[in-house]
Amino acid sequence: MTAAQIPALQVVVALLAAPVCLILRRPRVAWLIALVATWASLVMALILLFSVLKVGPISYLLGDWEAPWGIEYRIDMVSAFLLVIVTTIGSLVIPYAQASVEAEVPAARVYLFYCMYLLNLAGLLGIVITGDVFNLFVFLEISSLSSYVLISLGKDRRALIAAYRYLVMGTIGATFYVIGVGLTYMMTGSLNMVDLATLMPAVIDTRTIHVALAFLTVGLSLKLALFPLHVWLPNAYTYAPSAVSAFIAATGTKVAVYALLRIVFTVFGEVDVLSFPGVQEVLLTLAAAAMIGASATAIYQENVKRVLAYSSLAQIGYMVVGIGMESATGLAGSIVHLFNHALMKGGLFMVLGCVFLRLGSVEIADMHGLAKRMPLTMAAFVAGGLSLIGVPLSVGFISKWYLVQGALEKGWWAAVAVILASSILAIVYIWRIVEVAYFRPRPEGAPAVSEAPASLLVPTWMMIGACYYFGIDATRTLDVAVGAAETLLGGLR
Amino acid sequence: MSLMVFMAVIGFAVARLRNLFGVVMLTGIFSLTSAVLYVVLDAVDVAFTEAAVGAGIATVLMLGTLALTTSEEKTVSDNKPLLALLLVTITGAVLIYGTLDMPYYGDPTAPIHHHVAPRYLMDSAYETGLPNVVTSVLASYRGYDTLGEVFVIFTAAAGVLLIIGRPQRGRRRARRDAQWDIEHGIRKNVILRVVSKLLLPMILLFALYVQWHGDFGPGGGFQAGVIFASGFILYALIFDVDLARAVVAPRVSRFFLALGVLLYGGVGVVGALLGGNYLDYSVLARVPTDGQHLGILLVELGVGLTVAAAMITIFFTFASQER
Amino acid sequence: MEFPGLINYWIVVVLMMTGFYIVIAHNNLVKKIVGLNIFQVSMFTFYITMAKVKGGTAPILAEGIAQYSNPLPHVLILTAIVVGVATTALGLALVVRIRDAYGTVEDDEIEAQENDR
Amino acid sequence: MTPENAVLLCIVVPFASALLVVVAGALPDLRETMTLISAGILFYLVAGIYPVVAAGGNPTVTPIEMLPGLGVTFTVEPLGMLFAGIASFLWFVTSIYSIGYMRGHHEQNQTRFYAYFAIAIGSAVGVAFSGNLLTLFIFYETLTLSTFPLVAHHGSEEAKRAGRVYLGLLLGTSIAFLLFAIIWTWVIAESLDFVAGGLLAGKIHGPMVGVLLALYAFGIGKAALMPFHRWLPAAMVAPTPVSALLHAVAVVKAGVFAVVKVVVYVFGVDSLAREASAGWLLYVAAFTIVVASVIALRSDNLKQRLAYSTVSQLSYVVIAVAILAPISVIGATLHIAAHAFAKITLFFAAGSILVASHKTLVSELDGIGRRMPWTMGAFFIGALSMVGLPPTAGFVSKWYILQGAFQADQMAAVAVIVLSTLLNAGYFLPIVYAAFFREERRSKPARKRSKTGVNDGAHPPLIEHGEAPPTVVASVVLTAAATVVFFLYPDIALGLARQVAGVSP
Repeated sequence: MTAAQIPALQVVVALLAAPVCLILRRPRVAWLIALVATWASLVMALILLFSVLKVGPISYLLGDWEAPWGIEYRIDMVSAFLLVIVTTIGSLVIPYAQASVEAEVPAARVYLFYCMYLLNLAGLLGIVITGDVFNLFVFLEISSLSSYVLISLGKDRRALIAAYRYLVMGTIGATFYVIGVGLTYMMTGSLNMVDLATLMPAVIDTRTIHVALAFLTVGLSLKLALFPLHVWLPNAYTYAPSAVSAFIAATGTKVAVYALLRIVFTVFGEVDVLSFPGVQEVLLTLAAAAMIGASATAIYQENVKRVLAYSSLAQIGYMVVGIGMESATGLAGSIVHLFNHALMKGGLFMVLGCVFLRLGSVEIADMHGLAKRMPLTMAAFVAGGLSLIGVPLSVGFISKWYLVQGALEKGWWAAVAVILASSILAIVYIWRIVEVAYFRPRPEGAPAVSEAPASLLVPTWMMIGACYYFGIDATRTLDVAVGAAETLLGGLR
Repeated sequence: MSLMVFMAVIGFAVARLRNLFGVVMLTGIFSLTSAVLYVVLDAVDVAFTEAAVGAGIATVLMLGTLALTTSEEKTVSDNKPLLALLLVTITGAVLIYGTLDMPYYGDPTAPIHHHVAPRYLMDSAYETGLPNVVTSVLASYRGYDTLGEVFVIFTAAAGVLLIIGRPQRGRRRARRDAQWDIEHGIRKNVILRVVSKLLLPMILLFALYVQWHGDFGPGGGFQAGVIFASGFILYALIFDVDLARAVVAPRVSRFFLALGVLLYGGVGVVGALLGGNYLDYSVLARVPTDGQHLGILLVELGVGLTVAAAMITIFFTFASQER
Repeated sequence: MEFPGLINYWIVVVLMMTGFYIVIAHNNLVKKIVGLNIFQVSMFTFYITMAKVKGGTAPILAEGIAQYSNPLPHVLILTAIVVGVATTALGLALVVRIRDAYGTVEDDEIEAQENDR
Repeated sequence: MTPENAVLLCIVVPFASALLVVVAGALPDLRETMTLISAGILFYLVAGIYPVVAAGGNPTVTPIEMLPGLGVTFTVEPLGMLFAGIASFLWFVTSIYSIGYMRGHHEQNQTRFYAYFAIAIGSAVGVAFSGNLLTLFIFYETLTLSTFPLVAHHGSEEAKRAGRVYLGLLLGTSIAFLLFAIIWTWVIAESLDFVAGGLLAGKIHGPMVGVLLALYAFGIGKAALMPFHRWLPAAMVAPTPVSALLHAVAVVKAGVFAVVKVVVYVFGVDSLAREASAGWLLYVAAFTIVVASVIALRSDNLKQRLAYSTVSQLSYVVIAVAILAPISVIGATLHIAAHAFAKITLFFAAGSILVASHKTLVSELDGIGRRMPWTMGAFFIGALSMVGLPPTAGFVSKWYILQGAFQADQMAAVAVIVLSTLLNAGYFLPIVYAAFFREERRSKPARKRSKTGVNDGAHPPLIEHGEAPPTVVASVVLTAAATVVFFLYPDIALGLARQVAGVSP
C-alpha cells in the first residue's frame, strides 16, 4: 500500500478502529487504539497538506470508479487544512480524555465512549475530505449521531435533553440538506461537487436551484449554529462531558462552516452566489447579531462552560462575516480563525475539564479564589481568555487583524465596529471569571481542591501554548489560509 | 397518486391523533403505503427496505418506547402551533416555488436520466456482471456511501448500548413481573406459539435467500439483515426475551455487529493492498467482473451481518429496560 | 399515476410539511420522533418520484426491456432509510432515558422542571 | 557587541530578570539584588547604544516575522533612545527606592511585585524601541497587562475596582480605537514602519485625517487625554514605587511617546499641519490641561493631586506636538524627559512621607518639612519643575513649547500654558510653604478615609518620626538632583530632540 492510498486511509483508519474498540471492550486498550488511530490520522493529514502545497489538489477515486459515477475524494488547500485542524485537536484531546473520561463516564461504558469518539472523528474527516455532496451527508450523519451520544453522556440529566434537542435540530438540518441535494441533483443529474460546479451555470437561473441553495444553506446553518438556529448549542456544550465539549466545540461547528464554504464557493463556485440580492445582507446581519447578541448573553451566564458556549456562537459570527466579505483577506480571516478558534476553545474547555475534575462544578459561584488552589489551571484559563479577547501575540489577535483588515478593504465601518465591540464584550465576560478566581477569597468550608493532574495539565497547556506559538509566528498558518482562500475564490480554475 | 393522497390523509391523522399507540400504528401504515408507492414507482429494493425497516423495525421500537414511557400525549400549548404553522407554510411555499422549474414527473428527458445514470444502466452489466443495477451501484459504484451507511447503523447500535445498555442482569425478574400484564396475553396464546415456531425457520431461510439473491433480484444485505433480525424479534416477543438472549447473547450480537463492518472495510483494504484503490473489487480476482462479483457478495454479507446484529442489539436493549 | 406535471411533487411537499409541523409543534418527545420519521419518509418519496421514468421498469437488467427507471436515487434512498432508522433508534433511546430522569416525556413539563431548579 | 544585539538584549534582560526574581522569590535579598543588577545591566546596555544613535545611526533588527510581510521590528531612533534612557535609569533608582519602601511598608506579595515590575519595564523599553506600529501595539498591550497586577496589588475591593477601570479603559480603548487605526493605516499604506516625514504623508486627505488622528489620540489611552483619563487616578491605589515609575514615567510616557511617534513618523508634522481637520487635537489637549489642573487643585489626597497634575502635564506633551511646529516638537520631547524626573521626585517624596509618617493628605503636611528636610527639599525642586521655573528641567521644555506656540502663533496654546502654570503654582507651592513654615498640628489621627488603597491607619499615627529609610531618601535626592542637572546640561536630551524634530542644531 503506497502513499497513493493515504486519502482513503485518512478516514478509514479511524473508521475501522471503532469496531475494534467494540470487540476488545477494555477501557485502556480502547484508549490506546483511539490514541494511535488519531495520531496516525494527524500524520496523514500533515502529509496530505504538504503534498497539496507542493502539487496542488489531489483527487482520489474510491473503488476506481471515475467521478461523477463513483465517489471522489478531493483534497485541496482548504480541506487539507481542515483535516489538520481536526486531527490536531483530536491528538491533543485524546491523551487528555483518559483521566477526564474515567472521572465522568461509568467504567463499564468507557470503551464504547472511545468507539463513539473514533466514529465522530472519522465522520468529521469524511465530511472534510469528500468531493461528493451525498457522501458528505452520510458522514455528516455518522459524526452527528455519534456526537448526540457523546453529549448525552454528561453527568447532569440535562445532558439528555440537550442531546435530544440537538438530535431533533440536527436531523431537521440534515433532512433540509438532503432536500437541497435532491433539488440540485434533479436539475443537474450529478452529485460530484466539481461536476456540479461545471453544470451549475446552465441552470443557475432556475427557481429550483435557488430553493436548493436556500435549503442547503439553512440545513448547514443549523449544524454550524448560525444565529438564530443556534438554540441547541449552549446546552449541548454545557452538559457534555468535558473532553467531549473540548473536542466538539473545537471541531464540530468548524467542519460545518467548512461544508458551507464548499457549497457556496465550490459547488456554486462558477456563479457568484453572494451577489444574489439579499444573500450577503442576510448573512452579515445574522453574523452581526450573533457576535453582539451572543457575546452580550455570555456576560450574564453563571456557568463558565455556558459562557464559552455563547462566545463560540459569537466566534461563528466572526467566521460568517469573513465569508460574507467574499474577499481574499476576509476569507483568509475566516479560515485562519477556524484554526485559531479551534485551538483556544479547545484549550479553554480543557481547562474547565481540569476544574470540573477537581471541583465537580464549573459554576462561577464555586470558583471563588480558585487561582490559589489551581494556579497552573487558572493561568491557562487567563492565557486562553486573553487569546479570546484578541490581545497581540495570541492567535485571537491574528484572526481579528485579518477580519478587520478585510472589512476595511471593503470599507465596511459597521462590520469593523461590530467585530471590535464584540471583543470588548469578550474582555468583560472573561475578566468576570478571572476576577472571581483571583481576587475573591476561597469561601469558608469550600471543598479543599488541589492542582489538576499532569495528564490533564500537559495537553491543556500544549493547546494553550499553541495559541501563542501560532500567534507569534502566524506566517505559516496564514500562508495556508490565504492560499486556501484563493483556491476557494478561484472556484475551480 | 391516489396512494400519495392516502399518505397525506394518514399524515394529517397522525398530526391530530393524541393516542400514541394509534399514532405509531398509523406511522407504520404510512411507511407501508409509501413502500407500495415505491413499487409503483419501480423502486423495488427501496420498497423492500422501507417495508422491513420503516414499517417493521421503527414501529417495533416505537412501541417498545411507548411501553416504557406513556401512551397518551398531553394537549399542546396553544400559542406554539400557530408559529409552527407559519414556519411550515413558508417552508412549504418555498418548496412549491422551487418545484415550478422542475422537469415534469416521469419525463424521460429530465437531466437526471442523462448525465450519470445511463452509464449504470448501459455498462454495469459488463463492469460488475450483475443484473440488479441498484445492487451494483449500491455496493460498487457508490460502495463507499454504503460503507458509511453501515457505519451509521453501527453507530446507532453502539449508541443505544451506550445510552440505555444495562450490563447487569439482576433486575430481570422484577421486570418480568412488571411487564407480566402486557405480556402474558401473547405468551399464553397457543396458536401464536405454534405458528411462530413454524414461521421462524422460514423467516431465517427467507432472509438468507434475500441475502444471496440480492445480486439478481430485489434484495441484499439490508433487507436480509432486517428480516433475519425480525425472526429473533418475533421469537422474543412470543416467548421470552431471556430465552432469545440465550440464543443470541449480547456478546455475540455485539461481535457480529463489529465483524460486519470490519468485513466490509476489510474488503476495501484488501482491494487497496492488491494495488487497486480503496473498495476496488476488480482486483480481487483475475477477471475483473469476477472480482466485482466476489467483492459485492462479501460486502453484502458484511452489511447483512451488521444490520442484523444491530437490529437485534437495539431491540434487546430496549426490551431489557424495566418499566 | 397518470397525472402529468408537478402535482405529485406538490403532494410530496405537503407530506414533508406535515412531518415538519409535527416535529416543531408537538410537545411529546415520542411524537416529535414520529414527525421526523414522516418528514424523512416523505423526503424519500420525493427522490423516488424523481427517479421514475414513464414506461420504465425496475432497474433490474433483463432481455427486451429498453426503458429503466433511474437507479441512482434508489441507492441514495436505501442509504437514507437506514440513516433514518438509526436516528429514530437513538432518539427513542434518549427518550427512554429522559423518562427515567424526569418522569415525563412532555417537553414543556421538562422545561418547567428545569426552571424550578 | 553590535548595537543590534544590544537592542535585543535590552528587551530580553528585564523579562529574564522577571524570571530570576520569581526563582529567587524565597530569598528577599537575592531577589532584590537580582533586580538591581539587571537594572544596572539594562542601563549600561542602553547607554551603550546612545553613541550610535547620536551619530545618526538607527540600529534595526527583526527577530520574527509575525504576519506575512509584517514583522516584530525594533529600531532605535532618537525619541525612543531618550525614552529608553530615562526608563532604564529611573528603573535603577526606583529599585533602590522600592527596596526601602516595600520593606519599610511591609507590603505583601513582594516577589510578584518585583516580577511584574520588571516585565513592565521590559515592555516600556519594547515600546521605546518599537520599529513599527505592530511592535508598538504589542508592547503597549503587554505593558497594560503586566501593570494590572501591580495596580490591583492589594486585592482589596477598592484595588479591584481600580484594576477594573484600569484594564477596561486601557485595553478597551486600545482594541476599539488603536487597533482599528493601526489596521486602517496598514490598509492605506501597506506598511506600518515609522518613516521620517510621515508614513501616511500624501496618502490620506480631508476629514478622514481628523478621524484617524482621533482614533490614534484616544486609542492611546495611556496618554490620558480626557475623557479617557480616569484610569490614571484610579491606578494610584498601587504601591508608591509603581505610581512613581509606572504612572509618572513608564506607562504614561509610553502613551505620550506613542502619540509623538504617531504624529511625527506616521502622519508627519508638515503634512498634518496642512490638514485643517487635525486642528481639534490642540483644543482637547488644552481642555485636559486646564480641567485636570483644577481637579488637582481641589483634591486633598497627595497622590491624587499628583495624579491629576500628571494628567495635565501629559497633555503638555500632546499640545506641544499638536502645535505642529518643529520647535514645539523639541519641547514635547524634552518635556517627556523633564516631567519624568520631576514627577518621579514628587512621587518618591510622597512615598517617603507615607513610609515615615503614614500621612496621605495634603492637609496633614503642615510643618513636616522640619522632620523631613531632605524629602521636602526634593519635593520643592520637583514642584518648581512642574511650575516650570529655573533652575529645573521643567523650565527648559516649557520654554521650547512656548517658543513653538509663538512661532506657529497658536495664541490659544500660549494662553492655556500660562494659565496652567499659575494653577500648577497654585497647587504645589502651598504644600511646600505649609511644610516648612506652618506649625505641625499635634496629636492628629491619621485619617482612615483616603482616596487610595494604601493601608494607612493600619498603623497607629506616629507623631514622632524622622526621615524615611536611607535608601528612600537617597533616591529622592538623586532624582531631584537629576532635575536640576537636566536644566544645567540639557545637551544630550536636546541633541536627541533636535534629531526628532529634524532641526539641525
